[in-house]
Amino acid sequence: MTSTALSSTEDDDSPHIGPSVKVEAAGFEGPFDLLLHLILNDKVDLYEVSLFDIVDAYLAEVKRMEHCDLDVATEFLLIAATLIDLKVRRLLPEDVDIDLDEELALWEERDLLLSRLLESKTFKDAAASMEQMSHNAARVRPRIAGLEEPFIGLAPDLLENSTPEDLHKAFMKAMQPRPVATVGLHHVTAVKASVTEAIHEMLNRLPTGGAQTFRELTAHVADDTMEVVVRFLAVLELFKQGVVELDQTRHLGDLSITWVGNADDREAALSGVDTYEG
Amino acid sequence: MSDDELVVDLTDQDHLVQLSRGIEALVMVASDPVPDAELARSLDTDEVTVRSICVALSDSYEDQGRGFQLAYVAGGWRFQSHPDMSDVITGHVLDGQHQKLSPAAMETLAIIAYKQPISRAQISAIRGVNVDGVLRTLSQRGYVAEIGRDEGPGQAVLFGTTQLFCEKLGIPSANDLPPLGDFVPPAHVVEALEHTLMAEPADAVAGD
Amino acid sequence: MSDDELVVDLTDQDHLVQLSRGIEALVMVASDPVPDAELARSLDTDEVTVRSICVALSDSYEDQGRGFQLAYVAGGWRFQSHPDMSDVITGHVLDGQHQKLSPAAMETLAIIAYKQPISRAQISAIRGVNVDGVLRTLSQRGYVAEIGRDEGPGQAVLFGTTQLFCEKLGIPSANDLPPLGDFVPPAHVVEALEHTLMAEPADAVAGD
Repeated sequence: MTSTALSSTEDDDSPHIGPSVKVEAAGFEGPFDLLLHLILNDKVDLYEVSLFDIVDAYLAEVKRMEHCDLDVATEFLLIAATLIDLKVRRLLPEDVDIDLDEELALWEERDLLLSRLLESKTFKDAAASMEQMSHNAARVRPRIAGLEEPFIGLAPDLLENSTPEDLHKAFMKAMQPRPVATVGLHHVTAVKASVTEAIHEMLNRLPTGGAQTFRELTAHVADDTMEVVVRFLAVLELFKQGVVELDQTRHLGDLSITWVGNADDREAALSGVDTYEG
Repeated sequence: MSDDELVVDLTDQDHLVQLSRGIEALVMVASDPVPDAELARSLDTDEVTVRSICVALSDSYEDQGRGFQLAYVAGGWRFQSHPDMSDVITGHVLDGQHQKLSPAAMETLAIIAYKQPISRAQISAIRGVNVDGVLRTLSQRGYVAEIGRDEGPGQAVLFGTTQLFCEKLGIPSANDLPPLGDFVPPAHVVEALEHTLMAEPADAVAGD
Repeated sequence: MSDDELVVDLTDQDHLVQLSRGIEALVMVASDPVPDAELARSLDTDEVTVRSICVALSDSYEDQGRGFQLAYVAGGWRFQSHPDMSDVITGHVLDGQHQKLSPAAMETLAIIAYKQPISRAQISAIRGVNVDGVLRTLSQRGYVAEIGRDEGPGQAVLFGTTQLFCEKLGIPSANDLPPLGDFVPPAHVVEALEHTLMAEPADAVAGD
């Protein structure tokens, strides 16, 4: 077990890769860890961290991990692929014709990545707080002395009804190797339930009221990124099923959503939902 | 009923004192935290009374500057050394309890603590890595345990945190962790992440 | 000499308070009575001072009508329940609802039974958790006892099961427990058991 302190990512004797991105020599605990580190490490100039530097540093790091297991490598590579897509997209001039499906798929990937990064960061900070709590708790010792002699004799026999076989069983249990892996479904996302709910919400709002912008549809949850992301996924799902049309007149402009399905489609839309499980 | 009790409480100081002494004695000879219910049963009173006496006792030790505390940890009351005295105690009682968890183990533990019951695959999905080794360490340490099976076709083992975990954190139960919402990244971090992952050409971003 | 002390006592109240808190903390978490000399060493003071503070503390608990005492028993100081409270404790103990060997205690007992002689650190390493409390319960009950010392530099206490243990289980000796057959202990257990030079208990635990 490594003795690395939680804060180890903040001591920076590490070599520079790219102008503003640092990577430390220690191995990273997973793709989100690495990406978070690359983006958030340089806390002074957050906005100077460019996607290009991140992608390069990320790929360099992946390359260094020669002997990691296949599952881990796959996760790292999936994210690398998304990053490369994003980088390519940014290199393209604005007026190049882009297939809307591909564009949406890329956005979906990016938003999923973003939501997973946020989730990862949330638990990282929760872990830091738990670390502090356990540090504080370690400053006290519980009393363990137990019963005084005169009372011990009174106590019922703790081994009453125990048999040698019980002991044997307890021993085997104590020796048991702890549970090992059986399945490796590493792509289950934590947002599937709320996407379904978000589709419900969209189905209640879209069929009436004509074209609405995504901004309007998410105004009530605008300060909760996670909630906005799942609504975005919901819109994409409805688009995939052909019951809404999307229109965005300029990049980063408002996304306008128009209901083009009929009443029956509402039920169909729900039953056809892919939860993001694989 | 609570009216009756109130009358008893106010008029029968002696009874209260006896309950208070009984709690001190019972907790003193216990080797594990003693739940309210257990104290109430042994003292023939109710849990609300027990709890309010324990709080009062705990305050009195603190006010008197005692070197010990009465604390509610891992589902019950226990005597423990005062945190101020950690230097004195650490030199005295040496054991393996101070083993620090790796960052990976700590984060996995956080996910389990907040999302329990949770399966191995779900933890892996959140962490983006295989968590078998870490999970083994955590269950060997007794911080997490199997607490059930998923009802789905795979019948995946579901994990949760243990009493020992609560003890290590000095909290009554896993529900007493600070709300996860406290740790949702602040706006500037979210913005930084969004900004960096923005797929638009740099010009377009600047023009926004 | 006592004149000098008196001067110190009166001029350095803060120091006295800290010593007093230190004694409370140390005695509270100790599993056996703590001798004056040990308290004096831990607190960097002398035995006379320790003794006078202990007497003062003991008086203060009595004056406040606490349900516990600080008593000098078997060569050392310990907290214990107040004799007035013996009925409450007796009732609690006889009630017995909570008096059952926990699964953790059962596993620890089984490890000792099958692997004796074995040190505290080795048991901790196998169980992956600190076993002080459990071991305390088991020896109080007379199921296990010290049966020797490790020859290594740490001279760790080695535990084994007792005659009483065999009686309770209805077997002539611990050798008559159900055989383990061709059971091969897992690697971490072998490692823990091979690690006999237990000067540093923490090392053993770190092996997992």
